[in-house]
Amino acid sequence: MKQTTYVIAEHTKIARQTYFMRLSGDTSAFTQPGQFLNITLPGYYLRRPFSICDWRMGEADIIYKVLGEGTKDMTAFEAGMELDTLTGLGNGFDTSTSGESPLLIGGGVGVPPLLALCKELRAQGRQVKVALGFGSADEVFLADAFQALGAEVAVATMDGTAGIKGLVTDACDFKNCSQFYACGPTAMLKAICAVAPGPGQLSLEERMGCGFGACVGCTVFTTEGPLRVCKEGPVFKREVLGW
Amino acid sequence: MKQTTYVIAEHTKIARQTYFMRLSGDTSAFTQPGQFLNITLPGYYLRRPFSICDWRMGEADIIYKVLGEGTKDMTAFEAGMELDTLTGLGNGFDTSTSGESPLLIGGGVGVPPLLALCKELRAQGRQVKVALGFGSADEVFLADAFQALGAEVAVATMDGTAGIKGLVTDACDFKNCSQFYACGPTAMLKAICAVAPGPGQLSLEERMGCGFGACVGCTVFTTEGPLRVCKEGPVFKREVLGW
Amino acid sequence: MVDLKVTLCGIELDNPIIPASGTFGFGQDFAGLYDLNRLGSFSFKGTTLAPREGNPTPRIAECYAGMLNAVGLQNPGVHKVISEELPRIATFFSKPVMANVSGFAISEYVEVGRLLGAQEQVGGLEVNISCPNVHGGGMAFGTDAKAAAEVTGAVRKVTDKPLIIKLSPNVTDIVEVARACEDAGADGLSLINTLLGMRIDLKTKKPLLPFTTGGLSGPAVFPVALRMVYQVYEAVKIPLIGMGGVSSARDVIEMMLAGATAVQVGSANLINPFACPQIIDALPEVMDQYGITNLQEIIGGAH
Amino acid sequence: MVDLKVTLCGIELDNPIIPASGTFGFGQDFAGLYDLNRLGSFSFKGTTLAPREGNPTPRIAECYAGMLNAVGLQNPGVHKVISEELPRIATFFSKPVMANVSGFAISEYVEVGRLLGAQEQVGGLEVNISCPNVHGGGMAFGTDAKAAAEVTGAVRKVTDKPLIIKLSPNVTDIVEVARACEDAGADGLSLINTLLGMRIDLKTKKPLLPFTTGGLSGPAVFPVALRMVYQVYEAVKIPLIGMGGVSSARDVIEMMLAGATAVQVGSANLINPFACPQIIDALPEVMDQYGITNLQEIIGGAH
Ligand SMILES: Cc1cc2nc3c(=O)[nH]c(=O)nc-3n(C[C@H](O)[C@H](O)[C@H](O)COP(=O)(O)OP(=O)(O)OC[C@H]3O[C@@H](n4cnc5c(N)ncnc54)[C@H](O)[C@@H]3O)c2cc1C
Ligand SMILES: Cc1cc2nc3c(=O)[nH]c(=O)nc-3n(C[C@H](O)[C@H](O)[C@H](O)COP(=O)(O)OP(=O)(O)OC[C@H]3O[C@@H](n4cnc5c(N)ncnc54)[C@H](O)[C@@H]3O)c2cc1C
Ligand SMILES: Cc1cc2nc3c(=O)[nH]c(=O)nc-3n(C[C@H](O)[C@H](O)[C@H](O)COP(=O)(O)O)c2cc1C
Ligand SMILES: Cc1cc2nc3c(=O)[nH]c(=O)nc-3n(C[C@H](O)[C@H](O)[C@H](O)COP(=O)(O)O)c2cc1C
Ligand code: FES
Ligand code: FES
Repeated sequence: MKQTTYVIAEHTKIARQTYFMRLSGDTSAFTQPGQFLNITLPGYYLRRPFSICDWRMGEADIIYKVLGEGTKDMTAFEAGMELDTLTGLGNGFDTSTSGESPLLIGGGVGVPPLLALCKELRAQGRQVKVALGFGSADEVFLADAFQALGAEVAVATMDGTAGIKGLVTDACDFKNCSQFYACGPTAMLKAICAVAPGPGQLSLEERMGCGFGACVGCTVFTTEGPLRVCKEGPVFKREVLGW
Repeated sequence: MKQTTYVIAEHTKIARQTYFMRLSGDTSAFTQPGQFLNITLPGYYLRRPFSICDWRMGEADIIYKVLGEGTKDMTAFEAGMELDTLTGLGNGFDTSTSGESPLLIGGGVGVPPLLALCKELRAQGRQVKVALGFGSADEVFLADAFQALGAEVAVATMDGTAGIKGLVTDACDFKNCSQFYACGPTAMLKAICAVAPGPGQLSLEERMGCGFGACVGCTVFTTEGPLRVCKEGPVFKREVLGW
Repeated sequence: MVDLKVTLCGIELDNPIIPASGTFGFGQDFAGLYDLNRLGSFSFKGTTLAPREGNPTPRIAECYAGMLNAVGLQNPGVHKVISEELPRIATFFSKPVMANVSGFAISEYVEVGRLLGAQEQVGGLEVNISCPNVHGGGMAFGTDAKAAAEVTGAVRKVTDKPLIIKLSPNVTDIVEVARACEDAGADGLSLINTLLGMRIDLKTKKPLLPFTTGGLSGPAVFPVALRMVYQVYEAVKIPLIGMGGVSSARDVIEMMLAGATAVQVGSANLINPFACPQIIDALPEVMDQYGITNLQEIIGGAH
Repeated sequence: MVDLKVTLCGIELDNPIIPASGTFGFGQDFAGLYDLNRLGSFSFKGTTLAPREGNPTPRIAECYAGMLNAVGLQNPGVHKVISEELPRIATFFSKPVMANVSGFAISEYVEVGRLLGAQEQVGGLEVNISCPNVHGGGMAFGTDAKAAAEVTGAVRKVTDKPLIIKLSPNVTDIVEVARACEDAGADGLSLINTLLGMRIDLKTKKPLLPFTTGGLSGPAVFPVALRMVYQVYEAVKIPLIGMGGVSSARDVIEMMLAGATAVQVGSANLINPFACPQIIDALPEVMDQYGITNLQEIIGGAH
């Protein structure tokens, strides 16, 4: 973990209520896709956690959706603004166990961290399938980016305005799936575990006090006892969760 | 009183720990020299009151000294920044009773409001004398500006590095003084009243909750009962104060 | 179309927003800024029998997300309030006003309550047994259930107007005090008054306020206020006026979900004189966002 | 040269800064960030006899200038603390550590206190009778002077280590509880624990935290904490550890002027992991600014 001052390099709307932000600064604390950063927003006491969507030396990308007051305020942030950030938080996805043909499953704001994961798996020569779930066509983002990485992408929307009509589980093809990687709301993750056959890794969300392990605010109860989403997670193997 | 968003048009250091700030925006609520404005500083709950040093249509000037945390933060404000401000607060000085040869007495950050007062009195054709007190030569400001308005200026510094060595009272020439106008720390105002012969007006400072009369936080006990520095003041006749 | 109306102790309010006592004077400093009839009502400055000059200055200290005050119930006294302030209020406010009744002895609360309760303009009495800034009275009544009940019972005897007791948060168990007031005949409860706090001036190294402590108000106290409203709502049947740090339409809705029938806005008026009309303007949109069409219906909804 | 040393219950601390229990785990998450030996000491997570999983989530809610927590004393239990955490602490911290003793019954406080007090690494026991986030215990002891004295007296019998009782601010009269603890044999007092608060989730319209309320901490509570430290300082002779919202070197000095011998920093660690070393680094300059050369000498200076 590192404390870094990022400068907003780019900030654009990419879908309904959804924004892409490119941050300039030290990214050396990031080692795995699925890790997150924690940003201080002016006027709010607690930081706001966001997964890194992708990163390279000196630049980290996040994609966020307007959910409450803090993310609403963020939409007005302009390029050049400085953000006090804790970086390199959490464990991230383990790609060493992916097998030949992993399936990546993302719902809504659970989609961003899968991009860097997809990139890494493709670099390792894996056959990657991606299933993305959104509410409606105007909320869809990143589908092209996964395609450009050579992944096979299936999209589901609740109202059927893009891709399959239904839940992301309806877009999941578990055939030949060597390992699944999922990120999204807890209900979605549980629904996936109810139908998914093999091994999998799930990235969880929880309200956080600190984001680096100090407050035990973000506990998840697992087969190995209480673990911290921000420290032992956010990514857990399904058998650890017992889901 | 008006709520106005000012934009910082100019911000420069003019003496030790002392800054000049020119604000662009609606100044129509100002009617008298000696009135003040009350600025919201990001991160602080209460506003910060400052006298207007001078104003014209669309522009108001203030001069402030670093006293605590808020004014320290202000020094980093850049041109272009917006400030939520309450304007046209307080009664201001009454020039109608000045007589032919008024004396203006200012100490430290009590000096700024006397500039607009001097301008107005000069425009009315008065013979204006000005006595200014500072700690040291590097803290002196505005002396030239008063001179440029045609006033007779005497400066006193505590350490004698500029003008007379001593208190501002040592620089006061009450001969022929038709009315004195004073602004500065309470101890200075009381010292002036102890030696000043004639009629006078004193501008007071008090910690404020609102600045527009709502909280009775800024009461001064007078011969006419408790009065609000922010509403019935900040300028009071010496006989009202009973000093 | 959303409905902002609420009924408080039998009085229908156009909306639940009421400026809190001590942050709105007698309305005169706001009357020139906006039409005060847009408010649900307002609660005027705590009024005692004799005029009071209040405490020495400084009376105000800044805090993180809030402020301390030690005004000490400066007010012109009940007779001048009746002869001068109420007629002036009538020139800009045509709704029933809330009279904030303060005092140092039960007999004083009774006399002030009797006099103000008899005024036609007064819609209800808000009896302040929780002022932390006066010696030998005020908060002492609000931190003891028995004393609180005594004040309530005594003022009850002299007025038929809605009798609302304003509670102190500086207690181990606010529910006990609330129940005692209800049992003694209160028609409603206002909560919370300020939390006892202090600041030290690093320059003088002494307490900043002349009598050491002051009352903490502003957003800092909101979670404590909300908790107390929630707890008291479960314990009494009479309506509650919630306050403490309310600064936005969202805060208002949280307070009402916790159990408040009406909501007072205090310190927010001081840092933003347009806080109340801005909150009233913002309510319909925020209600819409959370699927609320009728404010009266959400009272206590979080239970 | 300024002197940051203070003596707390006979232990000399290099500086008065102590991370507060529950915001620093057992030190392990900070040990990689800076040399923990720069701290005066640290107080580890509230420890009970048996391991505890704590409350369901969400356990955290944001507030204006602060936060609510409802962690519910999640900890590995005293035996694992002794067998695993203390040896690990020894690898990165060579000073005496403060053991935060929690429990649900007097017998539990006694047993945990006895076990932890017997550890060489433990410089003092901080007995937490003020946790608002557990049922049937914790705060119940801290809101009643008699119960507080009983816990104090019972733990006193089983340890010779400095015995510091951590008080709850959720009381009408903290001085009464403080005196009772002193009389029962406490060597020092820690104050304050969190203020009972709550938030409501506007989306679900229900309390945000699973058991409705949580503990408020952060800058919002600073004026209340300062007031309580000031009041207790006038009433007892034993040293005080002041805490509640401390986030800067200036806050530390205010706390010490009010009467604190040492100062704990809690929530500030959570939003800024480097808060404590930054405060320690800033102290000399701020002391200089206010003409302070020796911290020990300013304790209680505001009285
Ligand atoms: C590990 C992790 C990774 C995340 N990655 C992303 C991402 O890549 N893109 C994205 O859009 N969102 C992501 N989120 C969710 C994001 O943190 C919340 O949407 C955001 O904090 C909401 O802030 P707000 O001020 O708008 O909401 P408010 O409701 O006003 O916030 C109030 C408080 O609740 C917390 N909070 C509210 N909702 C959530 C939530 N769902 N999860 C955690 N804390 C919450 C806030 O952090 C804040 O402390 C992630 C969350 C976690 C824990
Ligand atoms: C009517 C009026 C006119 C003023 N005009 C000027 C001016 O033209 N130039 C100038 O430099 N200063 C002026 N002052 C003083 C100025 O308001 C304070 O220096 C400033 O508020 C200090 O803020 P701070 O955050 O730096 O101090 P802090 O001590 O950190 O502030 C803490 C709180 O105390 C209040 N406070 C602290 N000192 C004073 C003080 N002396 N008077 C009133 N409130 C105080 C602050 O407003 C704030 O609420 C004026 C004050 C008043 C009342
Ligand atoms: C400057 C000031 C003066 C106050 N005077 C009174 C008063 O006279 N009577 C009273 O019942 N409450 C008084 N209060 C308390 C408020 O009415 C209110 O209960 C408290 O401030 C909490 O609300 P807030 O956080 O919205 O300010 C006063 C508060 C402030 C800030
Ligand atoms: C997440 C969290 C967990 C806490 N856990 C404990 C605990 O286990 N034992 C204890 O005595 N106090 C606990 N506290 C209280 C703090 O030690 C401290 O008394 C309080 O937070 C006030 O200080 P602050 O405002 O600096 O945070 C906890 C506080 C927080 C925020
Ligand atoms: S958020 Fe503090 S431990 Fe995870
Ligand atoms: S500052 Fe509020 S009345 Fe003057």
